Amino acid sequence: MKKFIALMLTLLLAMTSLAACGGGGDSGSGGDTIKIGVFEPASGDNGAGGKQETLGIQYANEVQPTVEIGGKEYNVELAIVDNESDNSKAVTAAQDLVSKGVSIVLGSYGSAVSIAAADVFADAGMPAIGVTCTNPQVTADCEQYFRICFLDPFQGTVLANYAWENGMKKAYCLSKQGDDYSKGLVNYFIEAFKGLGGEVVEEQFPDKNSDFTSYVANAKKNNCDVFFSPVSTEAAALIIDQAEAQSLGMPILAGDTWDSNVITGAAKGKNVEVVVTTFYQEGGNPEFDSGIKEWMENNSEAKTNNGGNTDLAAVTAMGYDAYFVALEAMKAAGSTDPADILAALPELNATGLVCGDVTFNEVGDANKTTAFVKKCNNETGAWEFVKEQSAE
Amino acid sequence: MAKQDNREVVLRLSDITMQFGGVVAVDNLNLEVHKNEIVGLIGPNGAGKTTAFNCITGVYEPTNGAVEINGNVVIENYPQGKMKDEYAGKNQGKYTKALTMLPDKVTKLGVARTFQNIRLFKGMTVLENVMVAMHMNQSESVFGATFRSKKAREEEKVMKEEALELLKKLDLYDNRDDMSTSLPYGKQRHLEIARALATHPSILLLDEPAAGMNPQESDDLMRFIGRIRDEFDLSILMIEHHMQVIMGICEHIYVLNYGGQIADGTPAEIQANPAVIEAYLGGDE
Amino acid sequence: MEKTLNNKTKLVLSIAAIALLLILVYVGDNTIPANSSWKMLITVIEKGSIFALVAASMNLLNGFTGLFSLGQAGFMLIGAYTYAIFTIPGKSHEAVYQYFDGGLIQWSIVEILEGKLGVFGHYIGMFIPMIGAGLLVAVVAALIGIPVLRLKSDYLAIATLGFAEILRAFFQWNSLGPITNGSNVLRKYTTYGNAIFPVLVSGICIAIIVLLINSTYGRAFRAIRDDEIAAEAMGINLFKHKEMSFVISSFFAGISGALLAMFQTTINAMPFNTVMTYEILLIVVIGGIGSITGSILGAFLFISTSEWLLRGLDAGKWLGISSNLMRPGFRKVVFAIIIMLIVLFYAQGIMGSREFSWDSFINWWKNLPANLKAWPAKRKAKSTAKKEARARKAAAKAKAKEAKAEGEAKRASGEALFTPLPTSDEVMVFGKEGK
Amino acid sequence: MGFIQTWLPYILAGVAVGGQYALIAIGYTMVYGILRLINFAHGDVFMWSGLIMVYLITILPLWLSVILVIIFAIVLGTTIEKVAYRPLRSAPRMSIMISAIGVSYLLQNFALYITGGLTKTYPTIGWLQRTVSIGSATTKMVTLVTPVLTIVLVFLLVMLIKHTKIGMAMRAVSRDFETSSLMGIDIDRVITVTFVIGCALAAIGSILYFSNYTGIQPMSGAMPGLKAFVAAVFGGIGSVPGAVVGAFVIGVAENLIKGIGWTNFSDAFTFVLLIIILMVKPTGLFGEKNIDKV
Repeated sequence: MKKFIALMLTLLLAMTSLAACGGGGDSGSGGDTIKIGVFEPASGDNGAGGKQETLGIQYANEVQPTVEIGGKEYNVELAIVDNESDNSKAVTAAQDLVSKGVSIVLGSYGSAVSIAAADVFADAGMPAIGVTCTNPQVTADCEQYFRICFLDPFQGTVLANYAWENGMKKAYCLSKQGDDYSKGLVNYFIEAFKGLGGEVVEEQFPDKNSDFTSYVANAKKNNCDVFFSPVSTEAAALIIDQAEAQSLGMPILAGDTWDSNVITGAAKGKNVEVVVTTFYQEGGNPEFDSGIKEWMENNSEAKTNNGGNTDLAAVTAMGYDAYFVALEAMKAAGSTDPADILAALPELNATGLVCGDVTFNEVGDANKTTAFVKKCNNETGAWEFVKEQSAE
Repeated sequence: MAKQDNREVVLRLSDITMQFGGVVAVDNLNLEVHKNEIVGLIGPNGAGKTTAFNCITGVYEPTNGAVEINGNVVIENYPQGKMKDEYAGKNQGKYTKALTMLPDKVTKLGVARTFQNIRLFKGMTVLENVMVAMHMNQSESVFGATFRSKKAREEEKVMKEEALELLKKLDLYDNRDDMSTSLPYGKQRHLEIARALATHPSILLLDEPAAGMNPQESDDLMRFIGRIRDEFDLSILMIEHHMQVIMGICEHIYVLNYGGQIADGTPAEIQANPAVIEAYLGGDE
Repeated sequence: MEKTLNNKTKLVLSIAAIALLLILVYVGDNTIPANSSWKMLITVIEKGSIFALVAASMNLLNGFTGLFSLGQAGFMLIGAYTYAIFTIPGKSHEAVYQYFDGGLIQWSIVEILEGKLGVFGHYIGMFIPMIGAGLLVAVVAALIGIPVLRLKSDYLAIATLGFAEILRAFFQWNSLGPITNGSNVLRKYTTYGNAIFPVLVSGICIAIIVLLINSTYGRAFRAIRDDEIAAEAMGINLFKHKEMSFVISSFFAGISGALLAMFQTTINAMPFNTVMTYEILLIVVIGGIGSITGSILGAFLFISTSEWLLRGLDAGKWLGISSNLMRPGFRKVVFAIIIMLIVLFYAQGIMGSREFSWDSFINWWKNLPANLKAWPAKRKAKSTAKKEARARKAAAKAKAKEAKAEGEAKRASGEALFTPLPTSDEVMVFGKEGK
Repeated sequence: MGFIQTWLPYILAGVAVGGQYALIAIGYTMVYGILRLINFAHGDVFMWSGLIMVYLITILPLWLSVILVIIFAIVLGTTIEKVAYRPLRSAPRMSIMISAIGVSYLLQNFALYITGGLTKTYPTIGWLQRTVSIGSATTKMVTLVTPVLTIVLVFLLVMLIKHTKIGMAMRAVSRDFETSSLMGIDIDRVITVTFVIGCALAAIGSILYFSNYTGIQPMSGAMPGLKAFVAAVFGGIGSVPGAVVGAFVIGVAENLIKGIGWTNFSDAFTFVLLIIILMVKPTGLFGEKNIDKV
């Protein structure tokens, strides 16, 4: 037994030193490589979305694997870490990225983990760019955090406006217990919808729940006009399925997370109306669309991570943009040092992106004033553009 | 058949009945142990001897009957609930609030026991096994004990000294730091008794202390039991199959068969009792 | 070869070792730049020490009192929330409780005391809610314990698991939003500045647990673990002592919850689920059920491997080995397999039920060269012994087969092998009902 | 009439999910009855059956897939028993439970690895997912099929336990493990058969459950598993009809609670029920007294 302990301890020591030396060597000899940290969930509740967002970043890296900073050509390497959609794992995951010597961090899908990691990035002076974390708290008190997407208050208002303008007077709002994203968006929606004179029924479902029968029945029982449920895509597919089974008879409205091929896949061939607001309109940039589709077609792992087909999710496009924003920031800074990049970010004006140009306001949020409203075509299983909607 | 004895009664069972569903494990047992007396409880396998012990020590709640320890009625039950319908004994139909005791309370009243299938604390040393039994007499709170208050340290010291003293008396001193499970069988029996004595009992219940011993060892055990009775001022009730031990040491013997009490008396009386002989020899159904 | 040191030397050695460790952690956290790999080591030490505490508290229950409780994550949840709620600075309430108009509690203990007592008040202000978190958890545990501790092993496990889930639902309940912020994260509360804080607090708490285990009450707990019936017969009040162990264990789980909250800088109720309890349990198992040293080692081993050293397994490259198998999730599969191997083949974990002591450490160190030298020979002996055992087993198997064949033959010839079982109503086993 | 109209959807959903819990609960109750072990991995066997179906149906015809899924569940369950539980049979209770938790952890993580954490959509099986209307409620066909199929299967199982030799052996082993082995009953065989039955029912349960709730991810088995276990405790552990009744009660109650609007506590309710039953009647509705020998 003692031998075993000895063995374990030596093994541990050896591994520690190996990993430490290995890591140390990398960061020390930066050389011609620059690292971009990808802080995304690959497991847990938001694993699916996180993977799709990572795909965009990976594709962007494939398209543009080098960057010229201060007259010198650097290879860009991605350091991807899984934050497991879990606040308690996010801190070590974030620290792991910082320790690997990355110059800037992208992510995460899901606001809670981003908020959790914000302090680590702040301590390290590490610039971070939120891709699709829409909770205002992410950037609110963290000077290191920027983001390229719109915010929940904005999105909630947009959704409420859309619902009200289309004659929906009573909304059924369903969020996931313990999930600050869906709860936050529901809160802003309710605020805006009530402000317009609407009526609201609000409920939550516990995590790990896959039986949405009663929630759909509750919406019917309350004679609602719209089913607002901006939850994760896992739950979304189940909700759509139940809505079909019970002939829900009202449109389902959701936020950016639902702009995913999981949803179109679930809604295809069903008599359920799904409407979402999103960052990106497929077809807006044909070159990007065909390029990434071809890439996924030739990369089986990427295709699997995208859910088995090559239909685009908005978060993938956003991930793609985030990568280029990061490159722009480095170019503007003329340095690979996180502190310099951080200094360059507020003044950045990134153009040529697929989801529109990005400039940051004083909080670090992107100046975006419109969202795209899309509707799922039940026959083709593709998104159809409805309109651009603003918060006014 | 009340016995003639002027010594004070320290343990009295009246009409103890223990029913499990339809099975009557102990049926109307009446038994008395006097001060400093050694009483034997014998009977064929399954006669209900250990069940009787469990009724005394509060492990089981007897269906009917009372247990009196040192003048305190600690258990007094009348048939209740479903048992009421099935029970056809003395207190049928009578009902008062049942009075029952948890095993630890019974121990605090001065009744200590050993077990038929040795139940030592396996993860502890011999010394710790004995010291555990002294825990209940400790007055320091868990807080004080954790932070080693002066009182706690003193109590611990006294406890340890006393435990070592006890181990010396029971010939276990040299094994004090061994794990209890590593002791030879005979010494494990001794340790069980040492542990029981550490609770400062006035009544000791021994459940087959001589099980698995050869004649020489049981002879030693007999003397040993006599010695601790005198040394610790005990009254002893013991279950035993070794007739040699029982007849050699007990002053009074109760005989059980199929839960029922078939005889009691001095060793000589029991040896001559035809019902007992029948139970032991002729009991071929 | 056995040599024992006197107590004074041991004490000096221990104090020196602990002081050295604390200084290293303190200086390390202050000087190591954030982008160095060694910083990750500090992070692992922080989290490891927090999990060492909660693992030790679970070990007090599972390993030393024999109560199979799976409620630890729930208790950490209460501890974390209690600490966080009372230390969010007044000006941050508006931002944190953004959906609940700044929440119900508008003050922070840290701020109040800092205003009155300065820096000293700051630390007192951190300790009060931390201890308060422990005490609140202890009260909750005491209430839960009254019904639950009367249950037997596996029912107890499932009932405590159930309570932890109920607690989680409760803390996420929207109606409690003004206090718990409902489903949203709590943040901006006061956290520690240096990694020495969790190490020190965990160290003190674990020391207290060790003192308890070695006290007469600890002995009573172990007696209950070894044999409840015998323990009761020794005058130990089962319920009282189980409740005591449960409450004390929960107190420390609460403290570790508060520390975890500080470590994470944000908390929400979601991660405090059964998976977290399982992970704590696995730490205890890896370290050895019944060994506090084991729990500490297990915690550092678990945290360092799962959240740092094995990460490469997910990224496709680890220690220079790269493979197509290494996709996200591979790390956890490897980890789960290692755990199963430990459970099945090293059931006693790293330490079994032994504890660290200077004597055994020095002896181990002294004997190390000799042991290493003797290792090949020993291995050889072991392998031959194994071979023999295998041969014996094979022989026994053959024999059993023969016996079976004989029995079959008997049955074929119509002989009765055993009398049939009586029907269910007549079977009765004596025993007591769960009291 | 109004009452029925309002509550029919909930009751239908409850009965359906109850039947699905019942099929899982039988595995728990039988294993617990014999080994005194909460087989934490049972819910994950259920999840894996669903997952395997997703992969099989893409290459094989439906009838063959169904058969293979059931066989897979049986093989998985019995393998778990052989590898993770049998070697520990003489070890303390806690060790086996830890082993069960470890297996569950492994199965979940392996599923995570295989699926990449993505939700897999369950295939459409025959007419099970077709929509039907009953009075005021619209629901899936599977909702109606589940209770009927459950009751038929349970009836067959009870017959098996009551009237066959292996059934008698099972009853004997669950009464007294040691004595039965002394009586010459092949304990290993009885345990294997128990796992075979439990896992086969879990596989059937998975087909019904996932036809109703069509997303599968690594944690999909955890909650139904826990609820099924609570159902088994509620009905009296070791009693097959008890587990079924318990499962229906939990299924219906859970949906009614959601219907009232206490959605936050629909899962917590299950545990509240568990704790209440353990306090008030630890042997459950139909359970027999659990006896310890001193």
